[in-house]
Amino acid sequence: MTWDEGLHRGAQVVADIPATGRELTYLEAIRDALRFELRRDPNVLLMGEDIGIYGGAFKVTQGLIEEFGEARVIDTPMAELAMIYAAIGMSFQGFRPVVEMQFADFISTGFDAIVQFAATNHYRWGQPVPITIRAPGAGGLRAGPFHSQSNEAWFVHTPGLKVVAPATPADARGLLLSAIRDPNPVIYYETKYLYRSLKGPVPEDDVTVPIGEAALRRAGEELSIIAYGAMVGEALAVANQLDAEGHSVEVLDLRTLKPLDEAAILATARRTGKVLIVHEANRTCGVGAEVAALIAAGAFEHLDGPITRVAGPDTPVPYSPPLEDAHRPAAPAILEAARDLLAY
Amino acid sequence: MTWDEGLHRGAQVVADIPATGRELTYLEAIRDALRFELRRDPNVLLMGEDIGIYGGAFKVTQGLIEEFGEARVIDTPMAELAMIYAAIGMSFQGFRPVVEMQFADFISTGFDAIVQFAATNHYRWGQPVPITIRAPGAGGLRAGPFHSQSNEAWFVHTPGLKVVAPATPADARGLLLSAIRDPNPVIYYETKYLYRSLKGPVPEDDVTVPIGEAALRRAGEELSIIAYGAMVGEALAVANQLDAEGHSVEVLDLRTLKPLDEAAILATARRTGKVLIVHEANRTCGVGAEVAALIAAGAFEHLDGPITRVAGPDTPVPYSPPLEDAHRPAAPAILEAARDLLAY
Amino acid sequence: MELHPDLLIRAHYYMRLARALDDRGTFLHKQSKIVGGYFSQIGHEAISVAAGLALGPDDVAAPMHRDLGTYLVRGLHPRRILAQYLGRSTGVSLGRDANLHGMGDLSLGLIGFISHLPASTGVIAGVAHAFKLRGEPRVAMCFFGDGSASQGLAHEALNWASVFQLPMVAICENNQFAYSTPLSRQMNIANIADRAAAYGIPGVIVDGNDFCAVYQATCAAVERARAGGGPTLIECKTMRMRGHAIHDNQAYVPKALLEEWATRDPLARLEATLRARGLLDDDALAALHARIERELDDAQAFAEASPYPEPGTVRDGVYA
Amino acid sequence: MELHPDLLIRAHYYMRLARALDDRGTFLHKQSKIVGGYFSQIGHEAISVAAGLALGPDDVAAPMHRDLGTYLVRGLHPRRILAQYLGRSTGVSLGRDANLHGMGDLSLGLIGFISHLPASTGVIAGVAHAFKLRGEPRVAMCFFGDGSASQGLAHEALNWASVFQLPMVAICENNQFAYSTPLSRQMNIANIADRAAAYGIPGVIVDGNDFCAVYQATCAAVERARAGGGPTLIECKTMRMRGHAIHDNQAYVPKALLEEWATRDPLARLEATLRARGLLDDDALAALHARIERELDDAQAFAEASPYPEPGTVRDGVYA
Ligand SMILES: Cc1ncc(C[n+]2csc(CCOP(=O)(O)OP(=O)(O)O)c2C)c(N)n1
Ligand SMILES: Cc1ncc(C[n+]2csc(CCOP(=O)(O)OP(=O)(O)O)c2C)c(N)n1
Ligand SMILES: [Mg+2]
Ligand SMILES: [Mg+2]
Repeated sequence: MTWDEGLHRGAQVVADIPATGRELTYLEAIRDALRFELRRDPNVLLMGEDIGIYGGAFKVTQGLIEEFGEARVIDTPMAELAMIYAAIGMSFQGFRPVVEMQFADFISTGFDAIVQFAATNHYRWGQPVPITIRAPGAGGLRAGPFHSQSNEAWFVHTPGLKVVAPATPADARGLLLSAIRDPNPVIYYETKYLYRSLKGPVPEDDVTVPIGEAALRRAGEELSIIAYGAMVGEALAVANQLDAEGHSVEVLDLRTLKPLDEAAILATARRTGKVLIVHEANRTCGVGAEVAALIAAGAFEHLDGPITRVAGPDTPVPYSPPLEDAHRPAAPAILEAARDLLAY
Repeated sequence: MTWDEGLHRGAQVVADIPATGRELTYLEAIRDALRFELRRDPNVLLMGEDIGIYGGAFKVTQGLIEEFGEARVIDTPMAELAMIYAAIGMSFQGFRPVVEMQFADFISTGFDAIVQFAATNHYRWGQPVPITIRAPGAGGLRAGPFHSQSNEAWFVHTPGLKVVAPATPADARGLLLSAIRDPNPVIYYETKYLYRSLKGPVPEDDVTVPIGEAALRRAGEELSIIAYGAMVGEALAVANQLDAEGHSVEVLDLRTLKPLDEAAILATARRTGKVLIVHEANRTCGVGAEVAALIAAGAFEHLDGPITRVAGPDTPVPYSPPLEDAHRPAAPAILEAARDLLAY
Repeated sequence: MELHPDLLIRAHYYMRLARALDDRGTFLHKQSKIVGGYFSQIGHEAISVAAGLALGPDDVAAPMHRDLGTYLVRGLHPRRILAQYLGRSTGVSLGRDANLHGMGDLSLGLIGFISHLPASTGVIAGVAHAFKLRGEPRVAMCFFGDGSASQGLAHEALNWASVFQLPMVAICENNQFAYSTPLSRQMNIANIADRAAAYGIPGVIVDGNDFCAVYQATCAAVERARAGGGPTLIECKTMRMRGHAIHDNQAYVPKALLEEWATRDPLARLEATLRARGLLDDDALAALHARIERELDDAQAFAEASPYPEPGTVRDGVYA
Repeated sequence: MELHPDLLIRAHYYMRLARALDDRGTFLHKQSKIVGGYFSQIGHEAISVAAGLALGPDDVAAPMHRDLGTYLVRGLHPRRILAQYLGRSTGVSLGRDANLHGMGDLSLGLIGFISHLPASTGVIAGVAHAFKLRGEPRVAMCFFGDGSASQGLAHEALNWASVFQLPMVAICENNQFAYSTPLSRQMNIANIADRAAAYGIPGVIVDGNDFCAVYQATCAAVERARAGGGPTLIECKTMRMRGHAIHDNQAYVPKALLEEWATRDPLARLEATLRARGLLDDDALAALHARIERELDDAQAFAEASPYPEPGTVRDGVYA
């Protein structure tokens, strides 16, 4: 799967990735970003459970403790709340900690530190909290209710945080560089499903992807599919299929979930008049709801059909393969919804 | 303020409150529900910080330890996470614990127990978790960022929970009875602002308000204002004002935030074609986003204007009076938005 | 005190069964019949079985992911366990939860496990609280690990149990690692049991690979709890003999450590005791093996013959 | 060891200032100039001032809601504090945060307080971790209460500090109540300091109303931390002399207990010491009072003359 071609942004085609010829998996791109930042800035450090000698539950940090030592790649006790608080404290002294949650699911254990302290600090006394929390999320891997969560909406709702969710190796790298350099707390949702299944061109140089900018992955006339994370690939598959059937479908990859790229969202909605929003996260009050609400307010006169969402049903993510497959939005369900909208 | 007259539900007028003549404040209605349930069901018990001898930070539980003893009105250590876990464990043995968060803001400290354990348990192994968590929320009381939060969207997004937010004394009582009897975990958002400022008729008998049913507080033709909590009163004030100006405005009180009363929401949207959603909670990914998304999908053909939200800005709730007043949606801001929509 | 022969024979059955079921799971995982994660409990059998046997039928346990023995002792049928592993609709969680998660059944006094460690400590404090409020002579037992001990909840729950003097027994399975993290990165003390003093409750250290020792310590704590004496923290020193989960070859564990602990295998030790007391010989062992293999063959056949959940049920079961 | 006269005189000034500022706040609250909550720190002056004075200029402290003394010692001007109380744009949090919350200023080595107790323990562990990583001879100090000690975070943070051997001093202000909740409902042990053993760090108990005792204990801990000796937990036994917050008449506190503690007032005790050592007489005290009143008059005038934040700025400041 290397569907990350013809990278677009907003209404225009964005600059192509420098043709270094380098292709990395999504996972390698994350590691590459971490290494790049660890080399570039002595204040960057990594913290998490089993990220050192073991290289992390998914081996994202493999090799980094060997290169940077245990003062910069810190294996921590199993204590997410203290971990995130510690990262905040370190950031007050100029460090730029990148905290790995072993799975995004465990971010709830450190919730207070994120939503109460980190999110409010700059507002309350002007001190920035430049921490990044890496949250390996989402499903499709038969990992059950506690290792498959897409809980980004908790943080998208919470002021003071930024939330990103890259869908390509290049964005995985570029957004992580931006996240680490951002003076605000950033939750970086990485999609486990893409770790090894997705490969793509990734620049070697200091190429960041700005936080807050969506990317138009495919331009079209009749329908906009708005997605993020692994669902971008599904959306593109659907768009290709519909293309083959003579339809013209646009795919907008949100990339940043907070702040949402309202301009890009409204632009695509205005352009096509029909919007299909796709995410794995539970439907109710998910990011899709906000996107729909933005469009219903800001592109009302351009709409030619109901704003439609295809999202994870409001249940935990089930383990059993037939159940998980029924739960996870994938090309068939998206296709059906897209056809309904096109026919509307 | 006793604006809770002409209680409607859905498109029809719902049964009026039995004319017992009893008027209670919102706070007294909550206490009355707790006492009613403690008397009715020996398995009901209360837990929380300072709820016993002290009667609770807001005196909601005042007098209850005297009547029911300390085995049923349990002053706990200051440990929200253990508290909610303990409630879950008690519920497994047939108790119906009602847990008081001292402020809704501290619910984040017990977050894991709610979203990971309580919310998923019935799904995972069929064992219900009949606990109620009382969360005194929202602002307007000069209480600053940590005693004014409206964080209900975290839980509205999380499958397995129910979330209610009464706006009247009668609903405060009726929904609390329903919450306690519900076999599922229910987060009961009570609005501190209304505790003593709102008085209204409250039945004495076993009159419950069903979870999942919105109430039409006022019927109208031109515009629907959808709100909950203290914003219902603001919405009604605006509706009255517009009424005086010759407009006909409908006010839907959501009452239950999860599950949302989709039918009532769509019905009002279809009826008036113009929808204004109001809540104190931060705007992005708030309950208003979900309501807007539901309408944008389900009432598209009936819409005569952009779905509009008036919500708390995406910032913590500020302390300083001029700032808090600017933050909290109130009649003037709602009126302006309503006028825009009416003129659309 | 010498333990009763019947007890030892029962214990032996369950420990063997736990190990064989563990092996069976590994086998099924290799065959890709189990997908996703799989946790081995090898090395933990004495703890999970002994603590389980120390409980009475009306007591309640919240085991964690290496306590297969406790589930078995309390009567959770291997059929339901293997069906759970295979994601079938006949599994404990009806295919909804993964591996040892969500294997709860209150009719057996078992609380289903969630990943977020150590939830068991909090929820069991609540169960014990219920027993205390009702004046019932019942005991609630939780299990948690050395890694889990670093979590705030472990502190809150033990403190809660002590403040309310609850009939709770907390078993800390110190297997020296939390995933790849050694004890030294988890704490700066020699014994987790020493934390009992932070709550004013007894702390007991026991050889977690010695069935008799664990049994006696847990029985004493259970009796104490039942008699109104409040909670006890028991630290069982043991060693995780496999990786954290099946994908993990635990290269980070010194070989010598594993070899040393291999000589203290809890099952071998119980068998030696049984033999020394004339309660086991080669024939009996072979017969036991055969019986267990039959039981597991049956369970596997049941599981494999069981249907997957219907995709159409994907929205079911969230609410009671 | 006798403390230096200059130190005692400085301490006296800050303790008096803290108390007078506290009284001024109460007064302003009664006048409805402060709206919302208001926390008194009366009884805590010895702790907050002594611990604050034990720190060096490059050290960092995370005080809690009864540590006015620490803020003052570290140089937070009463003008900014009163402006904060009054919700003015010149307050530490520019009117955004309430009363003692959010009074952070890293240029003074002060971390702003959040309600969610005991956040101070976690964030200070991180600050101490930073010092350790950089090899800087700096110390980080947090304050938390007896109620806060029941929170999981207190456990996680102390354990973290010990595992990494961080230069951290944790001051537990045991004032015997958490809101209305007495110690017996919070824990089943006599001394919170005894929990230090759960982390393998020194635990020290000190009379929290004795400035000299607190100062010496915190200095020792600070020196130890600075020298690489790791964290210390210091429990200061004291009494909260007012209600939890201004609305609370603390009817639940036995009168006798308050009366007993009134005889141990930390300020009166320090003054007695000063007099005994010839460092204070009635004239000097009167002069000090007058000076402090002038300072507070100035601060109040500043605060009252300060503008409220502009409503139009309501969306500002969330992001850096
Ligand atoms: C709150 C939380 N954080 C992280 C994890 C991921 N995780 C699963 S098991 C484990 C190690 C647990 O160690 P321990 O408590 O010692 O139990 P053991 O696996 O050794 O039996 C970790 C880190 C988790 N389950 N829960
Ligand atoms: C996590 C959390 N829960 C509840 C509260 C509400 N609350 C504010 S102060 C307080 C009591 C704190 O007691 P203690 O730690 O002893 O400090 P003290 O007020 O006695 O100085 C409580 C319960 C809070 N601030 N944080
Ligand atoms: Mg372990
Ligand atoms: Mg206290």
